Amino acid sequence: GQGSSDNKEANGGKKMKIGVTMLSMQNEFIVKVSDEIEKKAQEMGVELIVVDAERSALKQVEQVESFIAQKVDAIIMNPCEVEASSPAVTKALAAKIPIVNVNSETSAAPTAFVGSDDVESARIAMNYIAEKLGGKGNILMMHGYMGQAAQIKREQGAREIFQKNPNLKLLAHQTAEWDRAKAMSLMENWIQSYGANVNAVFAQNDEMGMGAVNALTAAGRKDKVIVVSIDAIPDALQAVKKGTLNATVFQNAQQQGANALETAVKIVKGEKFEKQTLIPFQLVTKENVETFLK
Amino acid sequence: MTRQPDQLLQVRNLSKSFVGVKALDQVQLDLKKGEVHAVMGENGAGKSTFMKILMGLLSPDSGEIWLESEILKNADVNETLKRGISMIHQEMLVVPELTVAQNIFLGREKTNWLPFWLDDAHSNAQAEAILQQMGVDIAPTTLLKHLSVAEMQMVEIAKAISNNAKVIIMDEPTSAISDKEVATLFKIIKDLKQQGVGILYISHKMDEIFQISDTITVLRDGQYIGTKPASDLDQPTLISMMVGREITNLFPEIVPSKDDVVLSVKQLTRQGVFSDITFEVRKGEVLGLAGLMGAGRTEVARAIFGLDRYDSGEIQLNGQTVRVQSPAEAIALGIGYVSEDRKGLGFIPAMTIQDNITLSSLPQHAKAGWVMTDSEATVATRMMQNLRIKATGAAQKVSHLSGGNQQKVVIAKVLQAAPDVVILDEPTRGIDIGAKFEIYKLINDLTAQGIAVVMISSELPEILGLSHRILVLSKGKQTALLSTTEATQDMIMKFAMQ
Amino acid sequence: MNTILARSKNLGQYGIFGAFVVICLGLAVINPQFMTVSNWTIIITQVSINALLAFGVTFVIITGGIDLSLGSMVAVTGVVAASLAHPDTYPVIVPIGVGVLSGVAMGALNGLVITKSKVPPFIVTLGMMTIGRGLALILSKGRPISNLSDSFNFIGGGSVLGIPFPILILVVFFILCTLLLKKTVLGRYIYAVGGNEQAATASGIRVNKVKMAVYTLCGGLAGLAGILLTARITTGQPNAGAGFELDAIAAAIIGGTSTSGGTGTMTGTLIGALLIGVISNGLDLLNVTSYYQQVVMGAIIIGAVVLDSWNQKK
Amino acid sequence: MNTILARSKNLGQYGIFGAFVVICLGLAVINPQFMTVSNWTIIITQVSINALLAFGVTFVIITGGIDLSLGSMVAVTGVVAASLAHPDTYPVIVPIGVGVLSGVAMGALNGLVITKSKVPPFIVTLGMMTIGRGLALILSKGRPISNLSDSFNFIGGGSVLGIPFPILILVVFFILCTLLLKKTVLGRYIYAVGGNEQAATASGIRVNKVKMAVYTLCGGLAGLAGILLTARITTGQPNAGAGFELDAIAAAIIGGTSTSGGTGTMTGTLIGALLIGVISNGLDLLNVTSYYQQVVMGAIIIGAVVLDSWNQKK
Ligand SMILES: Nc1ncnc2c1ncn2[C@@H]1O[C@H](COP(=O)(O)OP(=O)(O)OP(=O)(O)O)[C@@H](O)[C@H]1O
Ligand SMILES: Nc1ncnc2c1ncn2[C@@H]1O[C@H](COP(=O)(O)OP(=O)(O)OP(=O)(O)O)[C@@H](O)[C@H]1O
Ligand SMILES: [Mg+2]
Ligand SMILES: [Mg+2]
Repeated sequence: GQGSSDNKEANGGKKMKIGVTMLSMQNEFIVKVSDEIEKKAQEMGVELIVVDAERSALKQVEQVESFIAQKVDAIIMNPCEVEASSPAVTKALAAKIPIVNVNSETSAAPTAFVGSDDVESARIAMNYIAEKLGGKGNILMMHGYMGQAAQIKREQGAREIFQKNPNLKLLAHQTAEWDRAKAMSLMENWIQSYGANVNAVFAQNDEMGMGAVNALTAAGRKDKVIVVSIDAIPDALQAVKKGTLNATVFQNAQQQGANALETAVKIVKGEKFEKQTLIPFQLVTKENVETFLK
Repeated sequence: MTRQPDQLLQVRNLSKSFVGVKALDQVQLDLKKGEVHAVMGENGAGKSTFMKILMGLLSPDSGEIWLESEILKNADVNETLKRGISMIHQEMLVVPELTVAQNIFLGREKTNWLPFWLDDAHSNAQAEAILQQMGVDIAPTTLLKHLSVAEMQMVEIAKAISNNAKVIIMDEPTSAISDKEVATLFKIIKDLKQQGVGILYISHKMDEIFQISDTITVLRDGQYIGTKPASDLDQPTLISMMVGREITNLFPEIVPSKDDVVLSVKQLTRQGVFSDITFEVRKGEVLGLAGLMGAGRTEVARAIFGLDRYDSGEIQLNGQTVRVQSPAEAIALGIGYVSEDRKGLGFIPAMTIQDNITLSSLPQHAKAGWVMTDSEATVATRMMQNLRIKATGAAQKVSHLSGGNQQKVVIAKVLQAAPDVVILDEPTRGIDIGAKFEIYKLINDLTAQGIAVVMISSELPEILGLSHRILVLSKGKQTALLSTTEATQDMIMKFAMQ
Repeated sequence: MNTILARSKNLGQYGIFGAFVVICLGLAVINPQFMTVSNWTIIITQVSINALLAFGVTFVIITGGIDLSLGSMVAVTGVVAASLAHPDTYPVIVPIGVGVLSGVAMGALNGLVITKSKVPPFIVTLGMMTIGRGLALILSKGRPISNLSDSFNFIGGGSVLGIPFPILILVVFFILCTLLLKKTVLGRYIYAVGGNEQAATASGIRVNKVKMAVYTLCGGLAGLAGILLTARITTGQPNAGAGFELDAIAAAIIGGTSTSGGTGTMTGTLIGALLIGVISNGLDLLNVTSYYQQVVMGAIIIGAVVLDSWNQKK
Repeated sequence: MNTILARSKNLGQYGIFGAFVVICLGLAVINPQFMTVSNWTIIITQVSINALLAFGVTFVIITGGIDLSLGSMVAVTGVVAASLAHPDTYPVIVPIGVGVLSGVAMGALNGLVITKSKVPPFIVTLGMMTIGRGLALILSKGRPISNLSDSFNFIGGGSVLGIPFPILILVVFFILCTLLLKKTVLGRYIYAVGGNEQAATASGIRVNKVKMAVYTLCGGLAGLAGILLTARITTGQPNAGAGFELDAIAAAIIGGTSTSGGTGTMTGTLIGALLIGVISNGLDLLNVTSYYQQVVMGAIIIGAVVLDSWNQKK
């Protein structure tokens, strides 16, 4: 692809201004991506406007509208939803402002995309479980907030692995809304009804994974149940190191953030840029956790 | 059932029970066209319950109600109103946030050619006409919440009589208004009679009953006692029918007061409400505060009690100048106030009689913040006996009491705080004759104990019968300070209208 | 000039107007971008959804009730409308009609339970909030419904004579709701029921019917808001609208509607909704960092209402 | 036996008790696992946080107020406590004390604004909800604070004589709150203020002081709940507690506390909280799919209160 070079002249000697809207600044991983964007921006001398969409696609669309009205040079969006955040892309492109999606996708094609595919992260996590259990066993799955893009995609990835391993049985699945306390209560209740039958728990994020670990440890069952989750937040890495959490999936916030900003700057300056940058996930287990614990 | 053709309303064997109370037991009533029929009875006799059933606000357990030739069965208010019954409620049922005109026409709004489109101009004009005809000077666009209790009462009256009803129920319509307005109401009643309207009239003011009623029905503890033409009855007979015993000499003898001034008010002024009010009350003295509706008596009381601020002037208590900022301070200083607005300022409906009675004096019944229920119970039971509060027990909720008994609970509460001076604002409002007698005795007891009493009342006989001296207010200014020996009803009225 | 002054004085009665003007002027001084036509077009478009919900809940609050199920009703109606709004299926009136009707049905159900059972509105509508969220997920199988027709999306994104369609809807319904509340018998009854339910009953008003009406109306407006939202994000999103109820109730109360019932105006509510929208827009324009945004947002809203209450005392 | 019957009859006055028993029996029949000691230990432990919040907000609602900032107070106090609870720093009393005090401070601020400015509690505490959330994020820089000392985590995960510590805290505070409400002068005043504020004023009660007391108390209990939550999940989470306020208020109202003030009991609130906990536990035990869980949850809560209101009519 190629960016337009109009903005460069229009900008004259002024600092380049980029609007950034993030999915949720209450999510540790997203905060990290945002921090990396800011770090890079400082390095490159770019002025940023960072706003929090608080998980609302509507709010996100409105924020992009506002960026357009402010005539920013480019927009970086960490989409809340695949479909519902798409109008933001369309509107930005219609206003001839380049837009870079970071971390996750929208159905409308942006100027560029930097991130990873959530489906893949769940595949990695579930594959680990399948491997550990020898393709046979009873599994519980904790969903994120129902209907959100990340929940849908992570469920999709997990279900693919279930399909490939007919002897893996999904005992039960419920939402714990990405929340550690809710996950802990849910796990406690599950221990009551499924007790000794459970072989593994797949939680769609680390917060919930940690909640499950807490409940299992308190019930004295942790050593009999494998728990795997996604995101590789510091708490989860510590837990993997201690061996309480069996594995997590690392998503590279540093690369996603830095790369997104670099791409946006390239576009504005009219330089050549990658239309799609996929940053791979990595499985984190006790064996390799040290490399992530910097 | 045998029905006479000229009867407007016939009630047969009406009964109604609440939990623990038989409020009405086999009650009968016949109301003719153009008749004023008084329903009499002590507080809690069941009068309001009876009227609410007629109105469709409560459903009876058994019995029949005939309106002309039709039986009223399971009729709700909407239907009874349409069939031609309307009611002035004892506990003022108004919407404070709506205007006078909107309240008067509530439920039967004036509309233009679209049946749902309001025509406020029309209803304002109509309301204005009605109020003018009643001689009441209130703008139809005033919000109800800005009216005094008395003015609200006049609006309620206007609402009931503007309905073109065949039967109008008046449940204590005069308890909150002064003689001038009572006269207006009676004139209206006469006109209504002439038009063939039947009126059910409830009041605890005896002289009113004999002045306007044609027939009197008496209830006692929910029992039907009897019906007689008013001309066949005199006051003592009626009272003994109601009370079941005789009461003579309503007002106890006035004992001379002491010389020590308890409360002294100097040139108290609240801009636009009252100005230069100056009086003193001595130990054991009753100072009567007379005046017409809107004279500002309540406002003066509220200012002294710390409910409203005042702009200038001075209040002295036992020789000390005080600046009362809140009722809490007033009570601590020894001032007690029984409000005329019983429902608004008097009691906590959801609490028990006992909890209400001790509310202003709770620290006396507590150790280190801990309530001693036994001490409360003793006091509550004693007060209930002293004031003859009719209830199933001290644990009954005040919201379930009859109006008069609620008033007694409020008085008990104020007295419990052991004040040096009590301001009683319409203390016998809605109180039956027997209880009135008890409250008069109580006022006498208070003065005997050396308590100073300021009594605001719109009933001149009460003012004359109990006060040592009488202060008359008119339009926020004091116009006379009379001694009881020289004062007469006419004199007071003259100063009140000045 | 005089009439403008007089009129703005008149507006002063609508609670928060003074504070609103002060905040707008402040923002205009700090950031010249704020007072542009394009920015205000954005603000009002953004406010339209919350305002519609707030109008509905204003009726409810005036009767002394509350509706916590607004956000879920938005989700359900959005999902229902979206599932009927694919291109080349039904004419656009079908998703709109059925969407609004599903809001009406949920509102009526709220009203029915509240009037028949005497269960507090807080519990009934809180229950409906949970039920509605579940329904939206069931109906959509937990997935966003996209690929909607252009004519449907026009509701959220189109313009007529340069005015965005949501603003037109907002204006129309503001006028309709104001007229209903101020000029019709039902409006009068709504005030009466909230002002003194006993008095309303004693005046022959069928209180339950009035309550049914307001909850149903509120549901219908939520349905409309749901359609607007869906068209705006061109997707029926089962998790949309979470927390909208609090914003809508806040707009009503900021605008002077009392939770104890009996008072409130649509103008006040509109200003309340605009105030929230303006603050949120302003904080984004000034690039206040997101954590501090929340602190400042909360503080300004409280501050504005405090200012207003002082103002009214005078 | 007789006394047990008499006592359970007495409990009947606490709103929802009958419906609660019916639901428990139903669950016991469907799933034998439900009536085990271990399951009830879990239910009550899970309920403890919501119950503490609900006790606090019961005081507030009885005075006729509301507190929407509970969830945010939980987050702030949790973050504050966690940041002081790392191993080998301060003795465990410090994070507990400072945590509770930060709740007290926020509650007192709510009370102060409400009493001084006459702004409706709904707006003040809604503002505080936003402010608190922002504060929690600022204090924690948006990241969970973990690595807490074992003695601190004991509060959430430890047991004394086989009884989980949260249950002990629940029991102690249930007794304290009941005594405060029923046996002290302040408790009486709380009822009076909610029952008729004007009459309370005229009876010499300093209404503002009473309101200050309840909001402060509510903040303190929220602080405690925040510490309990933090110790339970062994992390200070800035986004913890979102939506807790609605659950707590629901528990109080289900238990018979009226939003118009003047009535309510701690026993009722406790049963309300248990009811919510039992339904949530039961739905998990029965493995109801998550979309339907929400529908069933909402329906059962409404149903229980409807049942109760019919019961009371008789
Ligand atoms: N809702 C209720 N619940 C229980 N008891 C009630 C209720 N309403 C009235 N009562 C009782 O019914 C009896 C009759 O009350 P009612 O109000 O009819 O008396 P009344 O004759 O109008 O008295 P008053 O002259 O004081 O107005 C009283 O004992 C009262 O306590
Ligand atoms: N809240 C208010 N707002 C405006 N005016 C008020 C308000 N309260 C009272 N007033 C006015 O103040 C005046 C005096 O009040 P009020 O009628 O209570 O005096 P009063 O002498 O006690 O008379 P009453 O015989 O009614 O007790 C009245 O004209 C009334 O309309
Ligand atoms: Mg009566
Ligand atoms: Mg008066």
